Amino acid sequence: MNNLDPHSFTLVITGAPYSTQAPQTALSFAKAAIAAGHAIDRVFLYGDGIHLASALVTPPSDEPHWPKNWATFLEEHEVPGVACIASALRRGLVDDKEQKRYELDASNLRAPFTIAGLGEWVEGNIKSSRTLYFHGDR
Amino acid sequence: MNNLDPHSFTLVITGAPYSTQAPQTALSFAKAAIAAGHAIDRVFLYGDGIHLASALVTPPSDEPHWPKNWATFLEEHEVPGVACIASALRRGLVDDKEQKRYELDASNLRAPFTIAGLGEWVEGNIKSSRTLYFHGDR
Amino acid sequence: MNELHTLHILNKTPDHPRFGECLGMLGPDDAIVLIENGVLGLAAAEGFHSARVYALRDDVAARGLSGSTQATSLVDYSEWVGLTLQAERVISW
Amino acid sequence: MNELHTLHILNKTPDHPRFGECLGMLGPDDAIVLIENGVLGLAAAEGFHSARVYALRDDVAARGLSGSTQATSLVDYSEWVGLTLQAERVISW
Amino acid sequence: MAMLIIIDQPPYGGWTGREALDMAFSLAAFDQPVSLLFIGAGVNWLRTGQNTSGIEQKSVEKNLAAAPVFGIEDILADRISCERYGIAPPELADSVVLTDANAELLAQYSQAAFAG
Amino acid sequence: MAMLIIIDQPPYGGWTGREALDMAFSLAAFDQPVSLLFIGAGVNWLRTGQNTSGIEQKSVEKNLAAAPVFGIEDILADRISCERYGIAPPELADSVVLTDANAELLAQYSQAAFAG
Repeated sequence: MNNLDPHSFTLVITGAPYSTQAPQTALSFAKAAIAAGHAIDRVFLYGDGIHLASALVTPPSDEPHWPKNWATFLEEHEVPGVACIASALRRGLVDDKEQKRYELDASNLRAPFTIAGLGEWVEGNIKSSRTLYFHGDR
Repeated sequence: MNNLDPHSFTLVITGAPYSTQAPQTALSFAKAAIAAGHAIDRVFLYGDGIHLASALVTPPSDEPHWPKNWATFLEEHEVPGVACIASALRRGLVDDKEQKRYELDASNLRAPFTIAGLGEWVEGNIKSSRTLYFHGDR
Repeated sequence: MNELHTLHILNKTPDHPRFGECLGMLGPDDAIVLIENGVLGLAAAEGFHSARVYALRDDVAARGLSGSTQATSLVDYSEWVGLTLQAERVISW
Repeated sequence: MNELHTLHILNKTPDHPRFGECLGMLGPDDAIVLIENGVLGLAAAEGFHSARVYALRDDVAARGLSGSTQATSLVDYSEWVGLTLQAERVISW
Repeated sequence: MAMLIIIDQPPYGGWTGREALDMAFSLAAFDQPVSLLFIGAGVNWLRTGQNTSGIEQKSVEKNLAAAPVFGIEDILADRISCERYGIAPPELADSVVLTDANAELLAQYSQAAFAG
Repeated sequence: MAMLIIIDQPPYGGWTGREALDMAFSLAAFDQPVSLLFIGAGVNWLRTGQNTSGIEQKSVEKNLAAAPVFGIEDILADRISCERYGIAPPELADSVVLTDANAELLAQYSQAAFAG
């Protein structure tokens, strides 16, 4: 495999922002991959990583806003960002559809992230040249 | 100290539900303490533990609903449940007041939990006979 | 019952660095309560020096270790509450 | 450049059990990229056998380890991307 | 070639192992070849006689027993880890194969991943 | 007697250390006696020359330097952990005291806690 030819990546993030370094490392990797002419097929949030898609995260103003920075990146490069539905529901991340289905008082998913099943991960895994995982330290 | 006399506890939970066992262990401990005639002064959620106070957590119907079970316990025994504000804002847990202040689209704090500063922990620590910590495994 | 200086509440697997840190700070009049993944210390045959060792019955049962608890006193949540009050100090690892 | 069988991406502190698991599965034609807390492996003088060792420059700098990188190639994110494509397989520990 | 999903965390204290199993089941559901490797404290998944009623979680024994039925190819357990945690072969289900987790094992798979 | 806040995780890879420091600062702000103990990989907080611009986090060196000013009594570092991570006394700020983390040390405090 020649790494100068364009390739594609699926990135899986399992570490939460403000708890692990995973979202920062993954974003730096994603930007470098795009800069080298490669594509990011999709970003899949799994386990505690789903908190990256929260619309309500409000860090102190002098700290980077990782959910916002990631959302900007996804929009700019038209990369789908998908949070695993099973991980999300257990951890309190819901979109409007799940809000209605479970009769909850609010939804808190940040656009352009969407919620879907592990099938999205399987598909990314099949289609991409490489699938990379970004975990927390513990 | 005679452990038959009534005593009081502050419980600090730093592990998230559906990610660590901490909320289950802490609830079993709290119920046993009450059954033995002791009091729970307050429960303080810190770090990832703040996710226990989410109103949007929706586990599969055949799994225990830890935020709901904890809320029921707090109400029944009139125990204050407080989520650390710094931990909460960074992780996307906000009440109506913080929603307004930061112009967010929703709030997601489950009653009777409230959001306040680390001073609540310091006070509990001073007033209670014992302060116990419930962490995750990693 | 002897004096109980420090009660160590240990919920980490034996492979976790904090498990070793806990053993390094154990005193002769201390006791340990193994809870959650900490009960795996009974299976991994960790040495607990001279400290008294308790293990939370429900966590031992969940992990299929009810048969590996020779030198260990199984406690329920209520007895654990009592131990936290007997000790001069409690530390959760 | 030799063949690169497996690229091991290691972000755990040397005290984390997964750090040791990674070392146990290293092959002679493998390479490691130390990232995040994994770069502390340079300070703790871990043995990486014959594997090529890379470390992410930004994480090394953040941890004050820029002076402890003798046998290690520092890489930036772009070079790391290249390594993931050179390798036959990539594993994130 | 197949994916190897690695579980190095014990059940009940955390959710990572369950989420790893979900990943394996998903791959199998899409007819992607997948095997499981238990290593380190993860081998505690394989102990028999887990009674989880007191901690209000479902036992993982049944989930694991279903793995071959759902199309997961091999269930591997690292030999040294089993020794460390006192899990002897009679305790292992017929579907579990003892192995040595090393570079040769890894080379048999096109990908390997943890759930967290 | 004082509270001992223990930090056994290195900076930047996780937030637990920062949250431990916040706990110590809060106690000090309420005039409660508190000391810090760095042990295990936590001693990596004490290394000099941390340049964090590439990872977009604030360096913890300054936070820690402020600890005595804010009323934190002692900053202790476990001797063996410092040796393991190659942190030599010249690298340690004047306010940091090398100690042996053992039962005698713990006995000097009425409480001890981790942030997570």
